[in-house]
Amino acid sequence: MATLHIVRQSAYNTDDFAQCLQVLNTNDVIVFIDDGCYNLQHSLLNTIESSKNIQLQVITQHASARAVSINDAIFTKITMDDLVSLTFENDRVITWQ
Amino acid sequence: MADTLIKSLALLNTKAPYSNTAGKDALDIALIFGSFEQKVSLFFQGDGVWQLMAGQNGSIISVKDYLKTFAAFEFYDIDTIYVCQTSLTQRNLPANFHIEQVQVLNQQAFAQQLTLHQTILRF
Amino acid sequence: MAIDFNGEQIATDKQGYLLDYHQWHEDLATIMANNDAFELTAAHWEVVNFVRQFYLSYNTSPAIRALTKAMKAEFGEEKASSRYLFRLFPDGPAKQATKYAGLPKPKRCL
Amino acid sequence: MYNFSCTIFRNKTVNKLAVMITTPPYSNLSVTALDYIETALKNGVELIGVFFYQDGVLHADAHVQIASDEFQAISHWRKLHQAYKLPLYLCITAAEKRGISDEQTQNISPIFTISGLGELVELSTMADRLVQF
Repeated sequence: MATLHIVRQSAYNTDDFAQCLQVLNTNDVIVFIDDGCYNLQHSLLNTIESSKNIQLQVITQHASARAVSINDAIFTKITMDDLVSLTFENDRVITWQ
Repeated sequence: MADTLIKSLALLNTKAPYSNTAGKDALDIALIFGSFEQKVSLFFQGDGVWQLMAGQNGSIISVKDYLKTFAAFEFYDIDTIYVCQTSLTQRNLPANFHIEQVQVLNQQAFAQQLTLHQTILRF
Repeated sequence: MAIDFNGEQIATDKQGYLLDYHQWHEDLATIMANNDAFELTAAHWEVVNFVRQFYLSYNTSPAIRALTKAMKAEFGEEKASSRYLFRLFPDGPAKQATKYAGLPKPKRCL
Repeated sequence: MYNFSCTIFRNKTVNKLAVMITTPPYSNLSVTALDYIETALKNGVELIGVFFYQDGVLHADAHVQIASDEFQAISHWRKLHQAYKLPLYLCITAAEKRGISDEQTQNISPIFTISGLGELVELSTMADRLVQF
């Protein structure tokens, strides 16, 4: 019963990502796209409880375009194909934009 | 199995009521889903909680006061309205709302209720 | 567009809906209906007044289902059906009753 | 080629998609939306319709001009509409509010279907996923 969270905004600019973190449930997936890629080093990431088993994924192109480097130990690099796939692998989608 | 699932929509309101049309745009969706007898729930998080606070009067600043329409929800079968306690606390707001059927939920319960809906649109 | 009413020009849109719902008056409603060759009976007035009251309370005109639900509470089961309302207002109760109640034209997207 | 159908329920394939666009054509967010939609179509997802709401309706304005060296969101919609018979539903109330009209200005691009929020209800009923962009 997992939810796919599509994060499109920088947490340095809006509250969207903080709100996303408030409604996380176990096994949810967060995908950072667009300006959401600016969150890859945000301190909010440290507030995610490891017990929740949250997957963190990034569309590589979107991060590269912004000169944001992706820490492979934390984030899974994905493509748009994968995002489409995730839409159906999870039970519901919330877009944080 | 699939056939027994009742589809339902969650509208996640996150913007304060007056400076943009997000709240009104979400309300229009809620009313139309209600009119078509589709299950719809309203969630208020972040600055969205301001939409529920009692004592507002948009007409003072020439806003068409769409918040008054919330009182008509019963006629659209909209009866599940949740507000996030954390968002209220962050804003130092009491649970004093201009409609009655609002349920204040802690963060975990709020997140849990969202998962009971197949579609979530955020405004 | 405008309606001449007691020597005053009441502005309307192309379809004859009042632009300012504050300017509404019962006699004005009768004139608007006459212009459409439509007769308002007591049964029509019941709905027109109810729709106007709904708008004044909730800042929105009720969609048909909400209207029947709200009317049920007020007038009972018999008048709370869309069949009853469509018989009174063949062009659609939401469109016609709001017009004579002096309310804004319902949104096209409904 | 990927296969994006996902069998969650027995005997039922979950791959009917509907998308709601709320971002304007001059925003890079629309590029992402188009990319997502095109990717879904290319991979055989059944995309039953795209609904344009809020500033998303600006995609339907035939008068919009974007410099030729910038991303042409609107011609991309045309391409997808033609290649995949993709239905593009326009919320006419949101459009008229922004000067896009089939009556006054007549500036609605013909690839769009004039509709209302009732269409969104329909899409959400039919689709396995309704995703907002």
